[in-house]
Amino acid sequence: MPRIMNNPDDIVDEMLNGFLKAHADIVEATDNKRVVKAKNIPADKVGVVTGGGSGHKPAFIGYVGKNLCDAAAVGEICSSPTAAAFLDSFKAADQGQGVACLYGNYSGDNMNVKMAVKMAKKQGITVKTVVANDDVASAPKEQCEKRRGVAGEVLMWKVGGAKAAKGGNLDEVIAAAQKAIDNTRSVGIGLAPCTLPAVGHPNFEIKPGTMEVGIGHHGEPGIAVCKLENAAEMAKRMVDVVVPDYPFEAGDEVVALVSGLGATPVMELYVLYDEIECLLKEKGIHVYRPYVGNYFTSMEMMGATLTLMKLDDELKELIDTPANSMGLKQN
Amino acid sequence: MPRIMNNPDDIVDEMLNGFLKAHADIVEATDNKRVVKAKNIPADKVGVVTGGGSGHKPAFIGYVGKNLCDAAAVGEICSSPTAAAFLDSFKAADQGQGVACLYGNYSGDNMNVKMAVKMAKKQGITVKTVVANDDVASAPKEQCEKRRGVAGEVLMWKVGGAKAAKGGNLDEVIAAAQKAIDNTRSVGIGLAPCTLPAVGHPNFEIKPGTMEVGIGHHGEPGIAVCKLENAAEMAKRMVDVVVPDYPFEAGDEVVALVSGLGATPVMELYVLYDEIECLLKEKGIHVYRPYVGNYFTSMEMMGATLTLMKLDDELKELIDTPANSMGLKQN
Amino acid sequence: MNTFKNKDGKQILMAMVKGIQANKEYLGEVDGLIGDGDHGMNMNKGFTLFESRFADKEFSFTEGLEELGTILFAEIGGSMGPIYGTILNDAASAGEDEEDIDVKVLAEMLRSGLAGLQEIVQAQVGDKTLVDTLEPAVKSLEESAVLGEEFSLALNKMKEAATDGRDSTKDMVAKFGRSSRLGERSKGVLDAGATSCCIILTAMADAMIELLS
Amino acid sequence: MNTFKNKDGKQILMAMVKGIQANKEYLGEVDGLIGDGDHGMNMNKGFTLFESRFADKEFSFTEGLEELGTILFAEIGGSMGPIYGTILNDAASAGEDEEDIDVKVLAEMLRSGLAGLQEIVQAQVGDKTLVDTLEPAVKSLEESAVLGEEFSLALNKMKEAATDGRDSTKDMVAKFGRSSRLGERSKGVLDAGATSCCIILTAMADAMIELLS
Ligand SMILES: Nc1ncnc2c1ncn2[C@@H]1O[C@H](COP(=O)(O)OP(=O)(O)O)[C@@H](O)[C@H]1O
Ligand SMILES: Nc1ncnc2c1ncn2[C@@H]1O[C@H](COP(=O)(O)OP(=O)(O)O)[C@@H](O)[C@H]1O
Ligand SMILES: [Mg+2]
Ligand SMILES: [Mg+2]
Ligand SMILES: [Mg+2]
Ligand SMILES: [Mg+2]
Repeated sequence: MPRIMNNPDDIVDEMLNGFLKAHADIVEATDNKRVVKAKNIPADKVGVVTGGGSGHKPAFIGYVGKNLCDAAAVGEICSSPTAAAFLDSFKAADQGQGVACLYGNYSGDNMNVKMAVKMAKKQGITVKTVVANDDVASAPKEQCEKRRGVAGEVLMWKVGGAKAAKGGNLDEVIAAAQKAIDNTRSVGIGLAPCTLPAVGHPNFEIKPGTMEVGIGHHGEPGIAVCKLENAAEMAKRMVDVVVPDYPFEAGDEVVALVSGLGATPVMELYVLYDEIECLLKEKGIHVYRPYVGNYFTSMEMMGATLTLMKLDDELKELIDTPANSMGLKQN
Repeated sequence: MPRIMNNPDDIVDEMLNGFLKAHADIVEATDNKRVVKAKNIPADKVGVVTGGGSGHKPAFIGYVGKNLCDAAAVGEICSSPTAAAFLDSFKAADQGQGVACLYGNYSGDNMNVKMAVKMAKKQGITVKTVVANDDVASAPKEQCEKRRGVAGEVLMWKVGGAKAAKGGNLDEVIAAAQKAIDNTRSVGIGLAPCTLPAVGHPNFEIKPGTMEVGIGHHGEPGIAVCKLENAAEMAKRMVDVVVPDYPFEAGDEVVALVSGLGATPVMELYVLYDEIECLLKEKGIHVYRPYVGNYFTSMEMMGATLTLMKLDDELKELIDTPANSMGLKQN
Repeated sequence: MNTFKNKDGKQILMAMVKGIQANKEYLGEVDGLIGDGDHGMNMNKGFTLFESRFADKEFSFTEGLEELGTILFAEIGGSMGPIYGTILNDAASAGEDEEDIDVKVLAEMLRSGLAGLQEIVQAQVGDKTLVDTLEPAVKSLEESAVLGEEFSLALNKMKEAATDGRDSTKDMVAKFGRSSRLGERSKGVLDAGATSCCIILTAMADAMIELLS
Repeated sequence: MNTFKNKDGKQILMAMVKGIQANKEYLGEVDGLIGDGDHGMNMNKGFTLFESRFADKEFSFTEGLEELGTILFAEIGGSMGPIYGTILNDAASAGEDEEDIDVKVLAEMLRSGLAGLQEIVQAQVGDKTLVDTLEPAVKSLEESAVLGEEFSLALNKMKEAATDGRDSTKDMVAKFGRSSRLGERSKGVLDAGATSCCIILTAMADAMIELLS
């Protein structure tokens, strides 16, 4: 893997330097160098925080911005931020109305957030959490509390961020974000692995000519390894995992988010989306708003994820709210 | 190269289907399926058109939108659109005030645009052209009319599109776009090649442990093959090609655009930008506005390009104008 | 015989199509060395489109050239659309009124195609493009016409001239197109367009020789 | 001897650091099989940070554990920060008032670390985590304390218990952490955390044995 980097141990800090310089109109540094906050957070709103390991651009810091997250805690590559970073993110985001911490279901994040919430409480900051678990392939439905959070987190942040921006109180923000993730299902297909910069070789294998259905954002294996299929077949496979699980039904209006995993050319995401939209239409499911692009990646993994979120009037309004961050700009 | 596609011969048409569905708020189809136009083009403005081969997302159709290009002609992968597609793009963009065709210096594009301009003239549409030639590594300065257009095209579209949106007449739009590209210099470093979907194997080689300095957007070789360097060294190499060529000098205000070539993780672009910004600062060159991201790619090539544009008051105003397209959203 | 009927020309076109189809991979490889590797694909796409639209139709030699040229021009784009589109269309125009095609007519047709090309590109002999194949081929036909040589002999000579022309590109430095940015690095390999042009002219000549016998 | 001075404990910590550093690649490989391959890197980063900050300083065994735990906790994050951070900090707290460390004190310290861990994670023996190494190791020390065994013998027994515990994870199905999503696919390889825990305990025991002799 030829990379643009210096010492791999410094890649997160150096990336943050560049990110802060490149997006100084949207974000700013804090005293904790592993915490990024939004510029000009409106007073008196509920703070919205996220955080996670690095290497998933635009996630997580790319969703800090107007009407989205107010702060994010930054971890090492594919590794949870420290409890201290979460705590400092809470402090950076808190405007006296409490903080909604919206993050993904990984054991490191769970532990660090839990500790940070405890510490925050001691310091008088109320933090409530929503844990994204949209990845259908990561556990059976009966154990959905075990499921990983993947690209559906983007929709959770969009909804939670918009609710806070519109003046929702902490419980309302938490309820909206929880509804968003409860209404959301995702699945990923991996075509080629990624490499941790400091390790230097891929930590898992996808044999040429095969694909990994249900892959996680760190290469966690999924539900099946099968021969590499064409776009139409992949689309069908993804729709067949996601649609019956929720289940999405004829007449439903949904957000459809197709995200690349990193190195797959964006051209191919459009080919995939075209197939997916046709399959959904056949089922009577209407895409109210599509998002297609690199929304949640895993360095140079190849492949894509499909995420569907069932909409109601509240979610529509929140999804339609303008937003401005590096990863999501919407008028 | 594991891809998400069906028949490789259909990839451009299928990509267009998905693109049009995903961005129906910004773009729409035309009678020529290889022509994409902006929605709601304001009446009475100069039309702005571009076009080029496919596989460079967001270029070219990703820069069709508000205050940017009004229409784009779409070619096969890495191959110029037909003269007919350029002609139909002119027709789609023309509001009776003439059309500025802003494209890149490739022999196919030159021939097809020239023919289309001739045909347009017969049909009463005045088209003037600006040909981007920002790629320093593609020819010596004395032969700069031979240089390729690369990521600097994005800044040419931004400036030309803004000038047209602000009511500039055809000559003013052409002059602004020409100034933009005259003030712009780029260089690319390639770390890994790309593969034409219908060919199935990379059409050039970058030996592991080496990098190609001055690589073109189709893998055209550059000025040197050298051992893979770290981010600081790459940044220095890029700055040392671009800065003296224009030359950019102490006190200059510039746009700095760092674009990934496709598969390089965005994280690494920030690491690179951090180094570049420091080098420019040392030279007294001030980055007035940075753009860092995948702005002009070559499928799954790895590596990055650096583009600098020297600003004056007019260019500042045009670069600061809001824009809304798939590839560039700016408030 | 020293002429063939223009209206019998379908098989010539079909032979040209087969020539390109059979060399799709090879042309891609040649272009890959100093270009972007898509020449075989581009050419094959256009020629195969022509085949699929016209295999079941009747058409003359000049009508076929015209239709093929128009498809390349209007549906393929790239460099090949304008280049081969112009050559084929202009060659067709120059011969469309002829009932019989002989050496002289063919020489005039191809000269006309080359002249049309040179209106849109600046490449001359020596610049490592398909002009290096086409120009000597046309010249050879013109000489045969002046000398009053047998059509088949003229065609064989033209094939040789085209082949020599193609081979001459090997040691040239590219001056136009994608590979021109390579400078000296472009030496040592054939030019892709010169190679496809030689394939087309050879297939055309062989089919004509068959028609003549 | 059956005790060592808490204040002489620096070399134990340094031996633990060396143990992790020497196994950085190996731990990465083990984690790569059913996890994400970063365990060696994560552990190495924390332990090496500790080394670079404290190599030139004087500190006791319990102070060292405390500082190492705090670095993991506050600067490494991931799962290892809270997990090893808690184990080490809680073990240190349980022993910080002792001047001399004997089997009983060490057993209490590690029991305290394990108890702290179990407040934040639900993993039990059999769930394919580092608990499978730590729990039998602690139990072995506790038994030795009851039996009044020699400290060195107790440490050697503890090493064996830890090693057996680590090896027991091979045939388990992971219930927690990243690899738990693999279900049956997680069988057949060691757990990364169980492996690093065994390395740490072994290095610690060996350094103590040296100190005791
Ligand atoms: N400006 C030009 N003048 C003459 N011939 C050209 C020119 N540009 C390209 N060619 C010819 O086209 C060939 C390449 O064709 P092709 O690979 O299909 O197009 P592209 O270069 O756009 O990928 C070259 O080998 C050369 O013979
Ligand atoms: N919830 C948990 N309970 C107990 N141990 C865990 C848990 N999650 C992870 N572990 C331990 O952590 C190890 C993996 O550590 P590491 O690779 O550093 O972190 P990550 O899984 O975040 O990449 C596993 O092998 C396991 O022993
Ligand atoms: Mg990890
Ligand atoms: Mg090409
Ligand atoms: Mg080519
Ligand atoms: Mg791990």
